[in-house]
Amino acid sequence: MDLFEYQGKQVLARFGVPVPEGKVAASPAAARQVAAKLGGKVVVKAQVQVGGRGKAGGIKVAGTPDEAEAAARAILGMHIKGHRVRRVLVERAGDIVVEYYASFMLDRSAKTFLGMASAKGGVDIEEVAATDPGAIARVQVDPLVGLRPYHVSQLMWGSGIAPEHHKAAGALLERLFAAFLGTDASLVEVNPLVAMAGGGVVALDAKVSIDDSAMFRHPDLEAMRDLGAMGKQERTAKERGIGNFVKLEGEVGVIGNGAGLTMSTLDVVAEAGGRPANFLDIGGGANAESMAAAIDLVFGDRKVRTLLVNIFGGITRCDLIAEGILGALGALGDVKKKIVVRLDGTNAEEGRAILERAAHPNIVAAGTMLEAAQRAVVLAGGRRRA
Amino acid sequence: MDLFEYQGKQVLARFGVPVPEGKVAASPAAARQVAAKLGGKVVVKAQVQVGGRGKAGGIKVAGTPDEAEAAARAILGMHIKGHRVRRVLVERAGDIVVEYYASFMLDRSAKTFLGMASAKGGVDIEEVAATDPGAIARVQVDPLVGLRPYHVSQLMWGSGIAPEHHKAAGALLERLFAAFLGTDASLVEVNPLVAMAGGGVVALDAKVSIDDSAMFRHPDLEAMRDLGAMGKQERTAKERGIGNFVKLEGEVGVIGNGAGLTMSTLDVVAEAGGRPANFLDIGGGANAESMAAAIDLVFGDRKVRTLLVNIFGGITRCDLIAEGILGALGALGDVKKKIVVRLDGTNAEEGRAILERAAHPNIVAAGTMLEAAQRAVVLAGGRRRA
Amino acid sequence: MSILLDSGTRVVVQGITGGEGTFHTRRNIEYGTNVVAGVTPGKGGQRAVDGRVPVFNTVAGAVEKEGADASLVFVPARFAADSILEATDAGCSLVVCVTEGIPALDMARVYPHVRAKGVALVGPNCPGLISPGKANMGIIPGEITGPGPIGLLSRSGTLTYQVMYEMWTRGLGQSTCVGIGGDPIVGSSFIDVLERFEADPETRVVVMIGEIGGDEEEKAARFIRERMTKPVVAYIAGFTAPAGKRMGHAGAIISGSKGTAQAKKEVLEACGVAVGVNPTEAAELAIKALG
Amino acid sequence: MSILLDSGTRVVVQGITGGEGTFHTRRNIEYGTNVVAGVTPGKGGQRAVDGRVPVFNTVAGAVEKEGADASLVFVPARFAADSILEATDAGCSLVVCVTEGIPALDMARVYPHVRAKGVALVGPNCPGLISPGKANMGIIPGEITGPGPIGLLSRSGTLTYQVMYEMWTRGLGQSTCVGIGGDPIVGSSFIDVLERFEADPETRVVVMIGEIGGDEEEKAARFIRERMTKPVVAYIAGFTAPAGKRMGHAGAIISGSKGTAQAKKEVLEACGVAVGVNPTEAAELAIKALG
Repeated sequence: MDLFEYQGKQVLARFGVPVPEGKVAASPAAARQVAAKLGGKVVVKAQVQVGGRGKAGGIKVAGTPDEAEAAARAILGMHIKGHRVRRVLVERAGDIVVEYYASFMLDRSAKTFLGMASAKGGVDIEEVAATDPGAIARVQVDPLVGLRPYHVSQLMWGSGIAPEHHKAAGALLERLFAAFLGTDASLVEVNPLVAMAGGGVVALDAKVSIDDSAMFRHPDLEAMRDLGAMGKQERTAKERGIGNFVKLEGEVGVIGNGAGLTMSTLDVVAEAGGRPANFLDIGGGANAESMAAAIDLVFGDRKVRTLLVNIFGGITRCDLIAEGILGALGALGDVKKKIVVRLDGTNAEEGRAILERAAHPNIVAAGTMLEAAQRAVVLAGGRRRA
Repeated sequence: MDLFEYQGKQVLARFGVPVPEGKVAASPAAARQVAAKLGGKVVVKAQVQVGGRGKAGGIKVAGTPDEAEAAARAILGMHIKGHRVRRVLVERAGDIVVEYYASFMLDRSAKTFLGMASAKGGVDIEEVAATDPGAIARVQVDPLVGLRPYHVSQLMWGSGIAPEHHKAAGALLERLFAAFLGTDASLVEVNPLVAMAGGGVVALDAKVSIDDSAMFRHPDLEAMRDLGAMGKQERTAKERGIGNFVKLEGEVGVIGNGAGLTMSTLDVVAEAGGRPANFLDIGGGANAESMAAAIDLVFGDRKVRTLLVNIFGGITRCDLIAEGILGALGALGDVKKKIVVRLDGTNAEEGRAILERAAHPNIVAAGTMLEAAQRAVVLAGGRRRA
Repeated sequence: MSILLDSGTRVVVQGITGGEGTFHTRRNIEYGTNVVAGVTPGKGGQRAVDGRVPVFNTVAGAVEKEGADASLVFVPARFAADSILEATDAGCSLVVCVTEGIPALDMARVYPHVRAKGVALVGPNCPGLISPGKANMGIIPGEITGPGPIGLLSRSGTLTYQVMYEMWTRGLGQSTCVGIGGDPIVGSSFIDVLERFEADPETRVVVMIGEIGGDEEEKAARFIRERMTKPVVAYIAGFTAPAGKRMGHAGAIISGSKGTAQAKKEVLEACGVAVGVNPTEAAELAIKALG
Repeated sequence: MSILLDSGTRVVVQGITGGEGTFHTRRNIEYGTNVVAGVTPGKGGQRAVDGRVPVFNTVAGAVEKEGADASLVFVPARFAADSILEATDAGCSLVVCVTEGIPALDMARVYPHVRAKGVALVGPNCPGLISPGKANMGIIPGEITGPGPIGLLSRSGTLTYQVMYEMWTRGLGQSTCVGIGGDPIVGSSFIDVLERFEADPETRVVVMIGEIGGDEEEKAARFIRERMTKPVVAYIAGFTAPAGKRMGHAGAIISGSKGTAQAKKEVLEACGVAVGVNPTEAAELAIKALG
């Protein structure tokens, strides 16, 4: 789960990371109020989970509450790379001496933690990594050893951060790491980490991603989840607990069990010349109810012309899947759309027999995954490869 | 540094380990006061750093403040295995259902932490280990992994502790481990750990040894150091920072540099038929002042007839040692006792030359360690091997 | 000799008295797996799975009394990391963790300890492993495969079954099939398993099933080029996955340009690995590689 | 080839600008040791020890720029554990820590990490090691020994010098002399070093110097019986030490009956190791063992 900047800063502040004074606002009037309360020059920043908002006009400096209100009015409702701006963060503006970069993340490849720092902050760090890799200091932090003074020292001396900022920036890094551990984050990133004219360093931006598997330890973070930022179908899937759903742009609905098999199903649909309308992995142990809910969800997208159900039973029993499909069709009533069904694995013969007996006009049985994909594509209107 | 029971319990209580209500007292009157304040039945326990005080009469139950005062009067001033009782701990007595054992310690051999628990508590655990090793559950706790639920589970199920006490005893173990880490202990031992009639478990005794090297992190524990419990010479050595001193029973004083060499010197003195009066390792980097102070300390024991100084210079410079010896002899004035000196290693020739030039009547130069030991033994009155 | 697991392996099941634990242990036993013990704290002394398996309070007990040397973990996510450590310290040389949803931080702390102890950890969030005709540890359906010369390894669950099934319908069985799991941090990596297949005389061809995200496949590709003599065939899922969107388990996050299915395919092919465009073609490539 | 240290070893000194660091680095350089760098955070870019050694802010820097592969640690006790970890993670394969007084808890946390990384740690609270005629890392006086066929290992400091000196006055030098340190938790144990001496063609006889406390000597005795072909001679200090009293460093605590000098002597002799009653006899036994 990715946090918005204002949420990330709230969380980092709890662990002692210094952040600018400010508050989130959902309306121009609220932004004005925040600006008035802070007094002096403020920055109004679009809250979107995507980079490049500065270039897109999503960050504006305002000298007065009036200007802050105007800035918020201009920013709220903007679309930045497909993300609609629904909130702005209004913060006190300070005199920045220099911009640095700092982050901790889970390094999947090395199966450890990775800390990074750079004197080249305030710019796209992936670009720095590509053009000037030596400007980024990296240290692997063994999860059992934890962040130690020598890690911080290596990040400070290796990054080119000015020695006069080592103490403050080092302390910030220690707190940032505490936040990383304490929130079960997969990433905490501060870019830019700025040194201010008055002395001291501040996290001027914050990107925090929380491990979804650890949410049971963090009800406070779960409460920050912004379902409003999701699409309607995604939200429904999340709220009703219908597996893992991602909206796509095509007309062939896809339901599979297991992420890998479902991804592979998308691929064979594309290979057959169709375009998948969605990714929906109903997970292990799916049953009649969850199957019915999944079908309901996919057909909620009017662009869907055909549904492809691709199940390889392991824990999941194919007979229950078959019953779920029939149940869903009964509940949906007068559906014209066809469902291509391919069942294999645990209780596949029973499942196929159930469907055969039902002889439902909307159900098309397929013997293999490839055949199923081809049929679904044809039923959805044939090859559309651009 | 070993803590007294009452100190150990104070420390464990800070980490949430349940201990009986009580207070230390240095006089019968004070013991009476504590008993009166606690009300009801109390236990009066001798505070000595040695086992077997129960059998020696150092633990008495008292039903009234009068009885408590009488018990304290009987116990204070007792000698238990050579330790004089200077304080008693007066604690509320409870109804004990069963006695268990629990400890965490540094396992030098395995270079890790060792946790132990047993349903056979309240008795000498070394005896249990010898006669019924299966009654003691042991788990190694990797210092980087720390104490985890499975360790506690193994200690509970492996020890024979009754399942109805697992939860409370397990929680106590977790806190005991926190105390072990938090105090840089080399040992925390609770024997007995008792289950009470009213439910709950309590640490009825506590043995805590703190790593002297970690004392810089624990000024609060350093303040608990009881110099009064040491011998006079030991206390002087500690207070004046004169290396590592241990009082022994013989007549040949020994000063060496380095623990191994000094131990070896004791051995060769014994081999030559003498009895060492002390162990004094003046450590690396000894100089004229520390040498003079060391000689002063050893001659403080009237039983010492001769002093053997055995120095192998590494960091230590033998010329400074020679100057220290001459300086000490000058300051001590009219000393009749001889000092046998053997110098080798860094600046040994300079050191020997200094002594030769001084030609002090009390100084006897020896060429080798064995020769030095033989001379010292002869000068102290010859072979005394029993 | 199969890799990691064979009929001699003495398996203890952690969480054996839970619903999943009982169900899959029964299936594993019926397959022929030598399940010698189960562990559920507080149920020591009982017998589980229709009275067939003695239950212990601790893995140490199961190791001591029944000589267990491999553990299969069905414990709920918030306790599973602890269970892996317990099995490791009790002396199991193989630990298979099926559990899904273990926090990555927990696994990050488990991994270096397990590795230092030299234990082969498979998973978590994996279907387990099967040496067809010998033993099955986990949830892979045993009936869709049989013994044969193919070593199969995969980050995925059901997709693995699909590939096994594609092979089996063509008469092709496996020496061992290992689902390494799709979580951000898993125990055995592709390389760890490839190394074992290379050394395994029963394995003639290796089939590797990858997916988008991470760089496991790229690292494996270089390992194959430099260190393997046996032919390796691959299949990668996720060509149609949109960049930056999450697809199910955490192993499937695209991070920039690296980690795409296309990038993985290119690296694999550059290292001499034939990559099928779908599971069917992957199975057919494996047959071809057998010659 | 000596064990652990020879003239090719590229040494970085951590804490080089401190008093002890400067003093002993100078002595080590004068002995011929290849000291390529020093580390003191904040003094990177300067030169230490009479301008002879470039100083870096981090060990990683010294490794990168000067190819350091071994670190000698003279850092104060409260920072020394961190320094050992830093050298380990920077890629040094040998770390020698002279520092005395490091909390045991810190070392308990350092040891498993260092071990998992395969680094040879000598110390802490040790005099270091010397391969006479080649290189000297630490505080052992180089002038009391010379090259020869004896491998020497010891838990003690000055007692080691005593034994070296006893040998050298008899014309006997060493291949390498390793002071493993007397703290409760040290990196390399007797067994680790014995294993290297056994494999070292320059070493013909091994002399081991132990003392009361712990069970290092007993474990070493069993290792010698089972795994060593070269003769081993021992000396144990502390026969006269009273039970239960502490004698200097923490390595010298008697724990009950086990750990006494007498018990150690008996186990060693039962395992075929000749034990001298004093340093002189130990040296003479070594000459005899050379044949």
